[in-house]
Amino acid sequence: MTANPDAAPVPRLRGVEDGSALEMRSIRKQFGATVALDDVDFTLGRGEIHALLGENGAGKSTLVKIISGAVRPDRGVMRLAGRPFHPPGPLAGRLSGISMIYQELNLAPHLTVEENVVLGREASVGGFLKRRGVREKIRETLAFLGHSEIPLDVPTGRLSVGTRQIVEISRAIMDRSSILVMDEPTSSLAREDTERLFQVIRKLRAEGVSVIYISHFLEEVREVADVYTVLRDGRNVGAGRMADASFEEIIRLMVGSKMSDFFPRVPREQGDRLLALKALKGVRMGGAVSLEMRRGEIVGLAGLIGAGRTETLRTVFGLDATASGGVELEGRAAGPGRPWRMIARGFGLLSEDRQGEGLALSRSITDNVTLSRLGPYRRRGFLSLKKRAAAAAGWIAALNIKAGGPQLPVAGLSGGNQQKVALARLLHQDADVLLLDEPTRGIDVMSKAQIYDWMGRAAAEGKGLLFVSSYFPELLGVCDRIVVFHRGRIVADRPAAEWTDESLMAASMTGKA
Amino acid sequence: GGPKADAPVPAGAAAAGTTTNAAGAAPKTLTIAVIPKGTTHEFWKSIHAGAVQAGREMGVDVLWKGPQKEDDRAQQITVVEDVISRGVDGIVLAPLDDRALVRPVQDAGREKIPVVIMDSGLQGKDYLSFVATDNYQGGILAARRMGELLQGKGRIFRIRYQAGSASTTDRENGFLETLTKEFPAIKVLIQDQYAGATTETAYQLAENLLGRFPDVDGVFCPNESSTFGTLRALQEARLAGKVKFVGFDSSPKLVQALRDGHLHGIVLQNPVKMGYLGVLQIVKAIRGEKIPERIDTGVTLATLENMDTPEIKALLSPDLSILEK
Amino acid sequence: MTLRPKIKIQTVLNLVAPFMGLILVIALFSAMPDVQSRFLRAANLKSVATQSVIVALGALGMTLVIIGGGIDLSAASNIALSSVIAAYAINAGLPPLLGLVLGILTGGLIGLVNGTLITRLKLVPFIITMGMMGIARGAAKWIARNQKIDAPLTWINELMSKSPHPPWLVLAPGVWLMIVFAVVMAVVLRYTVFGRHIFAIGSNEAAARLCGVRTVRTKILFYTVSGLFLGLAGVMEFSRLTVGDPTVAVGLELDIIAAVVIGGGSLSGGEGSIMGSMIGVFIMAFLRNGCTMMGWPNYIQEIIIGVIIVAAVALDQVRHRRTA
Amino acid sequence: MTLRPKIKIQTVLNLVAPFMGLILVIALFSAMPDVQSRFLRAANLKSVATQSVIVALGALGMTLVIIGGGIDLSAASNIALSSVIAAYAINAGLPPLLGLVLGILTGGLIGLVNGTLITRLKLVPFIITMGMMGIARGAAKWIARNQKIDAPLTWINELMSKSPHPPWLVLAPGVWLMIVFAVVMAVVLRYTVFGRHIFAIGSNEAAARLCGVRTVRTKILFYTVSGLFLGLAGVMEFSRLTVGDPTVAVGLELDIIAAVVIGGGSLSGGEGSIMGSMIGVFIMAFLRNGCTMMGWPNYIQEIIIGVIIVAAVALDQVRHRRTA
Ligand SMILES: Nc1ncnc2c1ncn2[C@@H]1O[C@H](COP(=O)(O)OP(=O)(O)OP(=O)(O)O)[C@@H](O)[C@H]1O
Ligand SMILES: Nc1ncnc2c1ncn2[C@@H]1O[C@H](COP(=O)(O)OP(=O)(O)OP(=O)(O)O)[C@@H](O)[C@H]1O
Ligand SMILES: [Mg+2]
Ligand SMILES: [Mg+2]
Repeated sequence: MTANPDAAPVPRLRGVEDGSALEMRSIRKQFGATVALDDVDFTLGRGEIHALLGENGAGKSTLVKIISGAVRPDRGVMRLAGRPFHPPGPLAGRLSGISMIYQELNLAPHLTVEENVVLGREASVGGFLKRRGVREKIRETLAFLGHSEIPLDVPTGRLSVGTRQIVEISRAIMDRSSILVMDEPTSSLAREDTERLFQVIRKLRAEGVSVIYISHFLEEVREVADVYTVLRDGRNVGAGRMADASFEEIIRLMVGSKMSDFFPRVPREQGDRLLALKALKGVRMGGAVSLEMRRGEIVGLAGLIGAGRTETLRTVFGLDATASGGVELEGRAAGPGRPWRMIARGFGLLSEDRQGEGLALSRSITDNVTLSRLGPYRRRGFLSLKKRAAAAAGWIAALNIKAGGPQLPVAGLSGGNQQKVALARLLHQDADVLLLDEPTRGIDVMSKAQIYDWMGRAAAEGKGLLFVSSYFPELLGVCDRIVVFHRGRIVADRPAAEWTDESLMAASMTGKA
Repeated sequence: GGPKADAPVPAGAAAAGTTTNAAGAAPKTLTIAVIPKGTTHEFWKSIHAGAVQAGREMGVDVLWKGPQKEDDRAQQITVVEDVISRGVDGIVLAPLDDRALVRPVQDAGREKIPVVIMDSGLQGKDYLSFVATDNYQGGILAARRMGELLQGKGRIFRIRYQAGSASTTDRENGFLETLTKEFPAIKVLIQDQYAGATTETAYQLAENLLGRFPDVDGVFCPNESSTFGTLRALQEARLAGKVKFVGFDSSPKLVQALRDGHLHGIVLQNPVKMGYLGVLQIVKAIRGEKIPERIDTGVTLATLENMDTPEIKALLSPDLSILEK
Repeated sequence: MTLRPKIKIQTVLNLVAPFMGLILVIALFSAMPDVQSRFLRAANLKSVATQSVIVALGALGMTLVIIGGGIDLSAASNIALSSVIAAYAINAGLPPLLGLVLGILTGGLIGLVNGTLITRLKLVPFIITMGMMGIARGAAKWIARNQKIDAPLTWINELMSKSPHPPWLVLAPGVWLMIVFAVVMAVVLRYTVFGRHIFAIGSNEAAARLCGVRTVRTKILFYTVSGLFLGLAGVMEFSRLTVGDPTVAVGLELDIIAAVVIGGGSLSGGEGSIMGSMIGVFIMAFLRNGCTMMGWPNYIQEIIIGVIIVAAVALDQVRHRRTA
Repeated sequence: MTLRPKIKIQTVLNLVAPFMGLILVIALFSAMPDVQSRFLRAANLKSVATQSVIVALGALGMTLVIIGGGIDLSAASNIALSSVIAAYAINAGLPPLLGLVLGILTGGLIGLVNGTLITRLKLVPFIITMGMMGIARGAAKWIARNQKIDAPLTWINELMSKSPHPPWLVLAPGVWLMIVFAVVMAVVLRYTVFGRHIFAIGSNEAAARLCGVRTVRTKILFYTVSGLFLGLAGVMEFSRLTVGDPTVAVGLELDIIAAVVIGGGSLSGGEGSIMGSMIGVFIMAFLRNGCTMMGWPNYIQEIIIGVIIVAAVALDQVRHRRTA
């Protein structure tokens, strides 16, 4: 309520004795034939941090969207601070003191950072915008999150995915609501930023704010949450105090079975040099990058938000123009060129921005999975739709994608399942050099293990993988070598075994190896 | 209008003023703007030819400029305003509306630019002369021809051109009123369907009407595009020649149809003469001569029988070669 | 238990739904006492089919463009220019076949220029094709010297004749062309890489590029193909009128776009079908035909067509929302 | 070192750039020997200003709609209907002021219906407004009985007079109205919550909704405001023509849209400005005016305007890409 203290009174919880902040009873929600939520009960205590856990497609996002008013349940009752609560839309939710960070980025790209942060809550006098004081508050909030460098007057469309996520977090915490819902807020944040976010959350808890926190990073969840609720296939299958539960128990609740090895290791050998970046510098990159990769090698790219990892991959793949330098494949100059040419040369890219440029959301899963390699289904110029659908069905099974069928549009899938479709597309493409930008973003624990397994097997087949991730444990667990980016340059390059979580963090932040 | 606009510029005064100016300055050739209702119909091409012809003979420049969209009143006002801004010596205007163009013509008067009206009328008296066909008379000719062809009985369509077009509305009215008065036994099946601005829309209209009344005896159309569109529909339906067909205005295809017996009468105006006289009148006025207030350029009926007489031939296929240079 | 019958009705509905609008329109006029007897007669159906050819050919191309996320406002001007070029060529003494080919190529050239400018200047198609709308129309008037071009009658003018030359054709050759090309384009859209790429580009161009679709080439290609169809439509217009008329088809681009959108094409790209667009074309054609046969005044016709456009798309939307 | 001067030139360029197209057009005609002396005379500038009023008022509303991610194809029909209603009312003996108000309200009503249908039926604006285009035009012809309405002359007809009544006004009252409303709307867009929300909706409607922007209400509101401006434009059209003409302004919607887009409005929403749109309006008006004064044939004019539309937007694009 920084922006406008008078316009929208927020029900303060302090008056309500011993009531829960929010109660949901017998919530049901169906999308077409898919039952997303089935008879779910959920209770959020006052001033608690409540983790909402579950596999991809378990119904977590749907549940919190019902709380915020973005989705209306088919059945069930809700009580907010003891009073019946049925928000007809997101505005009602926000006015009742619920603010939310949605899983998919939720900014107006043409509006500036400032305009986005206050969007929907603009302070005004007689309809005219009041800007005095607002900018200071935003700056304070950004500084609090450790990102005072983010300019307020730049349209958010020009920011990187990570920066955009920080902007969204600022928006949510500036609301000072009684309930704060965060749907995977850290999926593209680095460790450092996650830590700061936790500080903020704890501070809000101390002020009596209740927090719902959705994440697939279980360590994070353990660190910050007081209690948890696990959803499986749209049902509430368990809840408890975080302190009393072990990883194994939670995972068992989530998937209904025990988890095997988290970082499966496929035995592999390194071959000849596959890829070399020769002082490559893109038009938007901060510095030139030189890097080598062998066949059978997984090279991790670590760094903070804006370190330039995404831009390096995009420049290699020809999505961004090259300013100087070049790319060599097996010792021969191979680009940069336009993406279709790079694909023909055996490159493949997975984008960190799945909704923006990773997927054709209105098209079917089949269309998306097979888009970058239609050759196998073509006979005398015509496609065999049957074979294509069969192949897509195969990938749905292989990656355990939760979907009604290969013919359904991707837009209807849960965030994690969409990510899996994007990944399936790249795997189906069967590239030699895989450029993976945050490939496990929003993917649940079990599926992550499976994806690491896929990556390992691809390397064992003699492919090379450049693996960008802001989640250091997975870099440490999967990679053979890790390079650290700092302000657009590589500042360290060592075998994975020589890195630890702490040393990666230190190198990313200071730029000194 | 403004305080002084109510007093029409007397023909003599305006003309005298301009002549003095022209005489006072260095001998400069006059520029006369000729503003048609549109630029793409054959009819306006003929007016253009007549105007250029007069321009040549009188030694004046002719600025030919119509509204960019055919038959758009607002754009024609803009064109008049713009040629006034340019500072022409006289304007010959075929107003798209008898009322909407009054004010721009008054504006011209205020700038001491004389105006002659052609083709369709204009309210008020802010112009020197009106050179036009009697459109109603044209409708009467067409009705009499139709009555004669059908020997006073039968069922016909009256196809209309476009809503709000004054000259064609006069023709349509002349036709219908004469027909009902003089040939009461002829039944008009369709009388309020508009063909629209292009040949294609007229074609579709006629095709659809013939789909419902394939046994119609006669059709009347009030201008070239509707006549040609209807002709195509009749030809396609193999009804050309069987259905008595009277149209308006000429074009090579219509002349051919007349010869083939697909068209049984064309009411002809004399657009070349209209353009010629328009420019002639205004130049005369500028030079201080007295000009008549109303000039009728006449209507004629062309049929298979008379189409090869020299007078009709000149009207049917006007000589436009002057525009080529 | 209660769900069973519902699902069955749903299935039937889904099969019939795309034709719903068309069936409604036809049923409406077939029930009108005034025209009942004549509306569904072979002669009238032939008329409607022939009248639809030009819009249909335009809609075939426009379907590609709209699915690909574009739009073409120059469609009608393109038709006019192509018909003038065909007439001009034949009038200049060239063999009719060459006139036909030149007309089609003119259309293709305009499409090519549209596509090239859109992809190279990175401008929105709305603006480029709006500019081209004026340019092509102006060029048509220029070439025709503001007049109709009276070309001699040739076999080209038989293409749109309702009483075709070998009588066993039954329908005008132009109608057959339309049917054949509709089938061809439906197959191209569904069963070729080119077709799938058009859908991908329309749905998310950035994603398509990332997946190796040659977006520039594909876009230029589909604008060109669309142009070729418009060129053919122009030749058909010439065939029908027997003259090359530079003022023909003004405003027809909106009819063509409406047909595609009524048929389920989405102006934000990624959706549409040839079948749908053809249904859209026939809905409009039957509406016009029926209204004229009824002798309703033109303004009523305008209002009814406006209402039907909205209603048809609303119906389609409801259906989609149900199945989604 | 080498960067310094470049940056300065850049700054100057950025200041001038929005006016570039306009300056170019004016410079072009001011250099033409035939009209040189007269092109920039007060009388001609007054003419151009008066001629621009109708398109400008339409463009004010259209700017809101386009920034909000919509489009309004019914704009021209709306103008025609409003002008007919105003003429009808005055002809029926109502006081002129009431006629004026009724005309404006008619426009607002059409906008309201557009907005309501678009938000309630969740249909694309292109289709709804395309349907409305036919409906409003048909209604105008119906009410006017397919004729123009000759209303008695009143002070309303003085609103667009180039020699205004108190001579110290210098410009026609309609021109002053246009200027005042342009300033008002520029302020509304920049400095009010309503304006901010229009940008947000056009940029990302889903995000705006989730942030608590009342998208439905805002959209209905801006379509209505746009409609009111079109209604006013209709009254101005009546004032200029002195008759209520149902066939007026056919195709004018494209001119209005072109003006907004030339002025930097993006048809995918989220971008545009009143200043830009006004510049767009004047570019088109000066072009038409200049071409007519030069006596160039219409087809040349059509071609030139087509080229300029593309060029102006391309220029703007290049500028944007440089600053981005
Ligand atoms: N589309 C864009 N336009 C302009 N600047 C951009 C764009 N994308 C990224 N940047 C900027 O480029 C810099 C490097 O960003 P990049 O995305 O490559 O970093 P990263 O290491 O991948 O981090 P992350 O993606 O997690 O934010 C950042 O300062 C970012 O703001
Ligand atoms: N708009 C929609 N249309 C159709 N189906 C939907 C829609 N939104 C969600 N679903 C379905 O509802 C189910 C639950 O989705 P939800 O997004 O809540 O999962 P989630 O738990 O958030 O998963 P993730 O971890 O992948 O984000 C999924 O099967 C999904 O396909
Ligand atoms: Mg989710
Ligand atoms: Mg990144």
